[in-house]
Amino acid sequence: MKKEMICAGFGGQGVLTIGKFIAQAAMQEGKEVSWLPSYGPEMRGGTANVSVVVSDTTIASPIVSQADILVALNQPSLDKFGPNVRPGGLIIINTDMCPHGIKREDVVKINAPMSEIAKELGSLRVLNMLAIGVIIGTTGMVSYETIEEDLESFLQAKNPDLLEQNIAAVKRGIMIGNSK
Amino acid sequence: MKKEMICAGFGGQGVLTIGKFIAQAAMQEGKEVSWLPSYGPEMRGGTANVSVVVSDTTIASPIVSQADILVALNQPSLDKFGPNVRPGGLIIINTDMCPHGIKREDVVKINAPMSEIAKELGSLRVLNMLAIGVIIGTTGMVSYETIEEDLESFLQAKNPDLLEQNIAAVKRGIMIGNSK
Amino acid sequence: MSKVLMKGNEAVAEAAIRAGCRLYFAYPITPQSELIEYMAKMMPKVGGTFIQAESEVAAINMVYGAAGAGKRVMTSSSSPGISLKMEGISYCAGAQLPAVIVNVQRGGPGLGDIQPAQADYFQATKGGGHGDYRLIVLAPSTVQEFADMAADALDLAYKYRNPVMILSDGMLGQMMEPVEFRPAKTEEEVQELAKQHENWCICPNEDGVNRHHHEINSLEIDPLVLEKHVNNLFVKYAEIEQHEVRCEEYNINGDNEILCVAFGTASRIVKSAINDLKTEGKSVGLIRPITLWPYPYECVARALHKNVRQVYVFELNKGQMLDDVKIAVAGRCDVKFWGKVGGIIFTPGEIKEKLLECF
Amino acid sequence: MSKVLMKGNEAVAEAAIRAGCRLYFAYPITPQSELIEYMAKMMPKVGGTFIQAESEVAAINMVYGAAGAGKRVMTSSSSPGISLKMEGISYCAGAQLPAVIVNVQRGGPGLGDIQPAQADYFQATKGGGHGDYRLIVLAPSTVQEFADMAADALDLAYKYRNPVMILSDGMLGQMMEPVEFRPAKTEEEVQELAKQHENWCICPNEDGVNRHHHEINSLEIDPLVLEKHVNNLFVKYAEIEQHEVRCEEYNINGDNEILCVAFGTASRIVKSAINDLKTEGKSVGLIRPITLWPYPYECVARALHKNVRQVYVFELNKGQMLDDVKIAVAGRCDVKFWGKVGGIIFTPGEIKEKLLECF
Amino acid sequence: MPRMTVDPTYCKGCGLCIAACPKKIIRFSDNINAKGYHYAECFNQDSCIACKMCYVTCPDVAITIEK
Amino acid sequence: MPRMTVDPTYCKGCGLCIAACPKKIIRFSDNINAKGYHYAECFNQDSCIACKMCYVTCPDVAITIEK
Amino acid sequence: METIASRPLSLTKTPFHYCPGCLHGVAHRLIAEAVDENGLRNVMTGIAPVGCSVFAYKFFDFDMAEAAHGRAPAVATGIKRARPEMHVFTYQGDGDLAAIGTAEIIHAANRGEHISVFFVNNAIYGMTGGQMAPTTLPEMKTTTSPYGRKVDDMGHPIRMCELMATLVAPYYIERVSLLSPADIIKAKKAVAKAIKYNKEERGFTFVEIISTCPTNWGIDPIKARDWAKDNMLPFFKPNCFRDRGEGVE
Amino acid sequence: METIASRPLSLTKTPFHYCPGCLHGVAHRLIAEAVDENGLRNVMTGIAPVGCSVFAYKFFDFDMAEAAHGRAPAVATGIKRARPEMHVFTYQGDGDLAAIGTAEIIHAANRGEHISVFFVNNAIYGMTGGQMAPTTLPEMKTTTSPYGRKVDDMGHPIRMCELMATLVAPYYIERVSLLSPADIIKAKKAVAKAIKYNKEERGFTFVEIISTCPTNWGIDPIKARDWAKDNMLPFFKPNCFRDRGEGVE
Ligand SMILES: Cc1ncc(C[n+]2csc(CCOP(=O)(O)OP(=O)(O)O)c2C)c(N)n1
Ligand SMILES: Cc1ncc(C[n+]2csc(CCOP(=O)(O)OP(=O)(O)O)c2C)c(N)n1
Ligand code: SF4
Ligand code: SF4
Ligand code: SF4
Ligand code: SF4
Ligand code: SF4
Ligand code: SF4
Ligand SMILES: [Mg+2]
Ligand SMILES: [Mg+2]
Repeated sequence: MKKEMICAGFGGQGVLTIGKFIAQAAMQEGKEVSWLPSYGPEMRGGTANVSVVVSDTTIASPIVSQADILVALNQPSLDKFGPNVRPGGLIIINTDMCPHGIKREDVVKINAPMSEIAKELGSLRVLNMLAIGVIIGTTGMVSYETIEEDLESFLQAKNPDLLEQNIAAVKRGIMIGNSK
Repeated sequence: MKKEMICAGFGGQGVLTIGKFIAQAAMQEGKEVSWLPSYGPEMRGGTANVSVVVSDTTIASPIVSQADILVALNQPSLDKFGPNVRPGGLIIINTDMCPHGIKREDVVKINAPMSEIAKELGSLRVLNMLAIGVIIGTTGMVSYETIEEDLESFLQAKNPDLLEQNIAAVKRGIMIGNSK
Repeated sequence: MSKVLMKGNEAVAEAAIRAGCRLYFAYPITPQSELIEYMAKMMPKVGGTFIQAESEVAAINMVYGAAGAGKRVMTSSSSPGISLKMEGISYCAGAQLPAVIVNVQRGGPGLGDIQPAQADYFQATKGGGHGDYRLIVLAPSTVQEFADMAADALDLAYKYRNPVMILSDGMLGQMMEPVEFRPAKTEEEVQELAKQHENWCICPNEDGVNRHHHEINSLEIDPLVLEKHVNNLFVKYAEIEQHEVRCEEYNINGDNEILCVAFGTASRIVKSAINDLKTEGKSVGLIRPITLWPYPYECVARALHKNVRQVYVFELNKGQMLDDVKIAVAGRCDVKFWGKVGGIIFTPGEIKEKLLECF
Repeated sequence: MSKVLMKGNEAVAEAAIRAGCRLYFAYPITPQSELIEYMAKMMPKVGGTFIQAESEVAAINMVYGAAGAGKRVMTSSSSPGISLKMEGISYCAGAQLPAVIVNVQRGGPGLGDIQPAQADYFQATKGGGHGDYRLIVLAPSTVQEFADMAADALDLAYKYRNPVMILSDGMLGQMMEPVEFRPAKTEEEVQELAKQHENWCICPNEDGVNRHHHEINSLEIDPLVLEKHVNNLFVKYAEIEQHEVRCEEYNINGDNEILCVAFGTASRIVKSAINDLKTEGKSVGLIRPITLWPYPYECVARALHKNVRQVYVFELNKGQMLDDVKIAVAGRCDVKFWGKVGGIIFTPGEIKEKLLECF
Repeated sequence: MPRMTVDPTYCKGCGLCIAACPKKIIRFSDNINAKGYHYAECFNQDSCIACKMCYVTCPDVAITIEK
Repeated sequence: MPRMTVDPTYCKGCGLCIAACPKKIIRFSDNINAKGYHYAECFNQDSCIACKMCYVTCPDVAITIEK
Repeated sequence: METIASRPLSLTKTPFHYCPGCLHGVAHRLIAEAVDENGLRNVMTGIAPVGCSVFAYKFFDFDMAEAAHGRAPAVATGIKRARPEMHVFTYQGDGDLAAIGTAEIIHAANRGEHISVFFVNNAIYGMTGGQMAPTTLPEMKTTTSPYGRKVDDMGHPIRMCELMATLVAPYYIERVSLLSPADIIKAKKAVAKAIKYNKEERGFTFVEIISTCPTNWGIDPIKARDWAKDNMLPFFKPNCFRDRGEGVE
Repeated sequence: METIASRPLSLTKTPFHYCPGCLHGVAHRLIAEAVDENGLRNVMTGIAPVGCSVFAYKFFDFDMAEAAHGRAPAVATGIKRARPEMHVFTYQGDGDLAAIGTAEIIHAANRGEHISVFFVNNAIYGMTGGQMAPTTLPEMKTTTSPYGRKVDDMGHPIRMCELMATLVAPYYIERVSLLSPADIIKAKKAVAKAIKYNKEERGFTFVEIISTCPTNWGIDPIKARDWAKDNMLPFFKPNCFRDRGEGVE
């Protein structure tokens, strides 16, 4: 098994964290993983993306040129990485920020108004957790339990009040993922 | 024709100038020349020496490892470079500063109390001009006329008063050279 | 210890601290700043010293001092900052000081950009500074290896009293991979390490009257003495060449039709391409030099099995290690080069394409 | 013009001024200080600028500025000072600036000594600074050539908008030989030279409204742009490699049993030994690379006549150009090396002895 | 009558002009520009006194004042 | 009785001690040392008052004062 | 209708790449206006530093050079000496000028180079992500002083104007800030004076500009100004340290 | 008989390689005596600069390091931080400290490193043969200011004590001279104080020592002292700029 994923969006949307949680969980589940962020010019703003590879065997290249999974949180990201998804691959699209979608029929597309849903769940900040939910709901790349565990130990230290909200977001994401 | 010469002595004795005048004159007389000084640590004191090569043809190496001529103005210089004189070569020795001389029978030696003679001529400063005289008196490497000309144009600019004294020293040196 | 997911920049810092590094001097620069930031956070916790120096020049000279005092010390920077350290590195080499320098390479020349590159190979391996000297140069290709090399570099530096450079790049610095750390040295072990060097380093003279007069110095104004000193350095270098060459052989066997040579980040991409070609029944081998100096000339030569009809060097530069491969191959086979520059990392697909052209 | 007897350090300065160099920035160091002192004396006389910079780092960056303003400019130093310029040189290369740098090499590493050496060959030819770039490197072997190269370096630097290094050493800097200077450029010619560069350099905008916006810069934050930029640099370098390779063949012929390769000061000594052996009926040839980059690989290869059974490289270092000779020879012949270090110059006798061992 | 206009290609929605305006006639637009910022706009040109405080504070030189 | 001695291996004949001595009892020796310098010497130990001025000025730390 | 305030000609059309509310943009505008007002656009050249303002060469619409980190004063020296007919300024951050470039700024000032230096002090390394600068305040947290700047260990913030004022050559040294419209108007005067003196070849002019870095301080642009007013200005007091044109020594 | 003055133990037996009458030797002796008197010889280490005193590592009889030109304060920082139990000083010339090493000295001082700096100012580059130093006086001729130092072009001499005194951290800053026995006795007190404060870990101490270079000034040692008295002291005034131990700020 080897899964190559790209998560991309605006700077503040937390795409690096999406990748980190998936990679972390996969590692705990005994997989080989790599996490490679784009790092912009030595200043603020712009877009961000991260390449994550999860594999049963040693990962040679951490660079994802043909992705199995793309999480696109905004239109520029979808435009840029959409064409690099393998035929038969999966694209998770935040329709709120991707008004034009993408014209590809050879891939599975999950469209969801993720920004709206995140706001409903309490804050745009949980957008990334929602995305994680969608990813695991669709691909089963990692188990919900591992994510929950990591979220707990992560937020316990930093901000326990937010735990519930985040868990809810992951769960909601899983539902979206499962439903398609 | 190719002549390789080393002039050596204490820092203030003007050995570099001896070499420079000989090389300069030889160049004016149409020869190929090179002048290579020792340059000491980045500070004062100690000994100085210069290697001069005069040749009819291109000079490959300016380094004199086997000298035709050695001008030794003090004992350490004589000790250091004496053994490097070619058999049949010439050693000009300032006996005032070389109390122990050198034990070599396969070379021509010119012994003269050069410091004393220089003082007689008015100043220890003309020691180098005296040495130049001895060199040309013995070897005829360059002509007296060229040296005189150079001395004139050199001192004219710097210190015309000293010209006479210097010329006298060169002449006296030539006499010493010729006499041996 | 179990694995943790960590950035290369942080992993190498953590590993250095565990290996007993208690002094770190550096100046910020992308893409290595997480390294300095990690040190800023952790050094106070282990009673170590962290100084953000006023410049890279100052940093390497602080390293010179601390290494001269016999303590485990490290600095890091990225390409332009490393250039500024050239005089200091030459001094460390001349004075035989165990300095460890990490270069998280970015695109050059000049200010260039901040993306990963391998364009400082020449500088690292062929004396970017003046004079005859050598750095031991280690080239990691994974975060795990990057971390392990922190300890190895410190050990080698002290074993040979020679500066060691870890030549990584922005990709290795920025990416996260699982790392398993070696156990941390205890405070006593760290103290013990410093003691071992008190026969040459700057340290209190505990014998009272039998004072020692240790000198940390690279000046030998008498050419005969300097000659002897440099010759001694090269006796040491010969010893290092004999004992410390490291390289990885990947899919090397008698069937290889192409022999690739690549190091660090580039080698990972090449491996992907090789795996891919294998499934298509094509045999390509890879030599991955781990020590860039001493260079594994013999490994490359040995891997030139009879079926090899092309040697292919891939680097994230314009062909720098290429020189060393040519020296190793010595005309026995054609040597090709392909690379990308400016901070762009080639893809497995591109490498595969290049390799397919040779079949 | 008739010949004058002059020190290399002074001759190169005089020649540079005659060739239109009107700005010079440097920091004192032995054995190049006569160069800076000559400039201090003469620049005011020609209305030029002399600044003793606060450091070598400042000096090379002043050069960056002045070259960016399209004017003929030079700096000089000796080994440790040259190391400090590495970042700046990489910037000049990246920004394509016509800087001329003279290195009057001394013994290293570190503070080393102040006697002649050739131990900065690697640094000069293989990117002592970071990133993919090349300097044009000229290696004089006589004072005459040293002086001529000042003009050549300035011309080449502007022709290709690339930094040029003259790699000399303490012997060439300190020795006197007869020099014949090329005629000095007139003030109008000097003005004219600067005008030629006003299409890219920093200069007043005389067109009034049609302002120009010239940028002197080595930063390209977009990797695709930087890639293109570096590739363009290498197109230029390929052109230089095609047109500017220079080397001297000395006693090269079909009889040669040994082929020597040596540059600069070392080559003079080797020539003496070759002359000597000739009188003994032994045929030894010498390739003297004049451009160290672009390196005369083909000249070396071509000189490998059938009788040659040994290639012998002599350098005043531990074997740096040796790498390039090995690449040129590509296994067609055994390559030996012998050198002296620490500022000691080998003698013709020593070279002869080494050569005789091969007969 | 004075007129203050914000060029959305420059505005980054920092709000400094809003704080600076003595007449409090600047607000964030509901629209976003290409970079995703809610840019500033004057919602009451009539009250503008052309004091230029907004122009003076604007770090992105996005503002033009006419009179 | 005070005693001032100059160690010829250190003395470079700079003359600073001669200038410093209030009793003017230091002079250059007729002898030269290994480096060729006429080193300093005290020619009248009896007058020495051990004021140490010579020691204080000597840049080559060539002087010893005993009492 | 007449335009009474809009982008000065000496700025290109390229939008600044700075973070929202970053005052580098204000400093740029002040310089551009002064260049326009002095009619120097055809003979002006600026040196961009390494720092957030590294792209200044894209923003000013006249000839520009990008210098190595800290070396802008040396580059400016080279240009000014090569082309005395040009007018030259450097634009530098606090890391660039007061850390790695300490020697270059002091010696350019000491030589009295005929250049202007605009020194933007935001008490932090903006570009590289918020490391400690020489001007970082005591106890201030940055990514390389995560427990606050401990002055005993990491040193005190350096006051560059005061330090420069010990040198004989500089002609004009002033510290201003950009923390309110009124401050900006004062700053404008200082910047304009420096450029005017530059035009008149009076000598070395130095303007320190107290600024903010909302991003790395982790607060919004308005709070950043307040923080700077409360914390930076008491230590970095706005003041004219020297103005030979007006007899201030 | 009792020896009341002779070579201090902290000097090796190696004769200095300085020119006759060069006052570097006096400065060495003062430091050696202070180290002896404070009983620090077993825990003392000095950093030699690049300059005429480059061989200082041969002359002091305790552990020594030789630093790259100008970098002695950085090397000292490294040593002191690595071995806080050692006491560290640098010995630097005016080229070393005030030109190439400007950044290093200022930042070591600003961090308040617990080291002593002995700064020997002879207004010239001695070792390399008499080039202009940052401290060379106006109109003074050197090999790189052959027509005299023109202050408009080459800058004014830099007064390092005054410059250092703008920093908060330094504990003790004093300028002394070696131009007469009385001056030397005063200098001795300053050197001894710096070493004592060093022993007591009070902080950064800085002693500027006005010296001579008979060789490169081209005059004999006695005239050199007179020249320095007449020309250097009026500009480089001996003074205690700060002594926190005695309340001098
Ligand atoms: C030689 C070198 N060292 C370090 C860097 C990395 N670097 C880029 S900008 C910067 C600091 C910028 O801070 P400052 O000068 O305060 O400017 P700001 O970004 O705050 O405006 C550093 C350290 C570099 N590019 N080159
Ligand atoms: C990087 C570097 N630049 C230059 C030199 C050459 N150099 C040696 S000593 C010296 C100047 C010494 O002057 P100063 O510090 O005043 O000491 P002094 O000799 O006067 O005591 C210089 C420039 C060097 N060794 N290294
Ligand atoms: S010009 Fe003055 S009143 Fe008008 S919008 Fe701007 S700040 Fe408000
Ligand atoms: S100050 Fe400028 S950038 Fe900020 S909101 Fe107002 S117009 Fe926009
Ligand atoms: S101790 Fe005093 S009196 Fe005696 S010799 Fe020395 S200076 Fe003269
Ligand atoms: S002061 Fe010292 S070195 Fe000078 S003459 Fe007197 S004893 Fe000799
Ligand atoms: S990081 Fe700070 S200084 Fe840089 S652009 Fe952003 S706010 Fe401005
Ligand atoms: S050159 Fe000057 S400073 Fe150096 S030892 Fe001689 S007199 Fe002293
Ligand atoms: Mg800043
Ligand atoms: Mg000095």
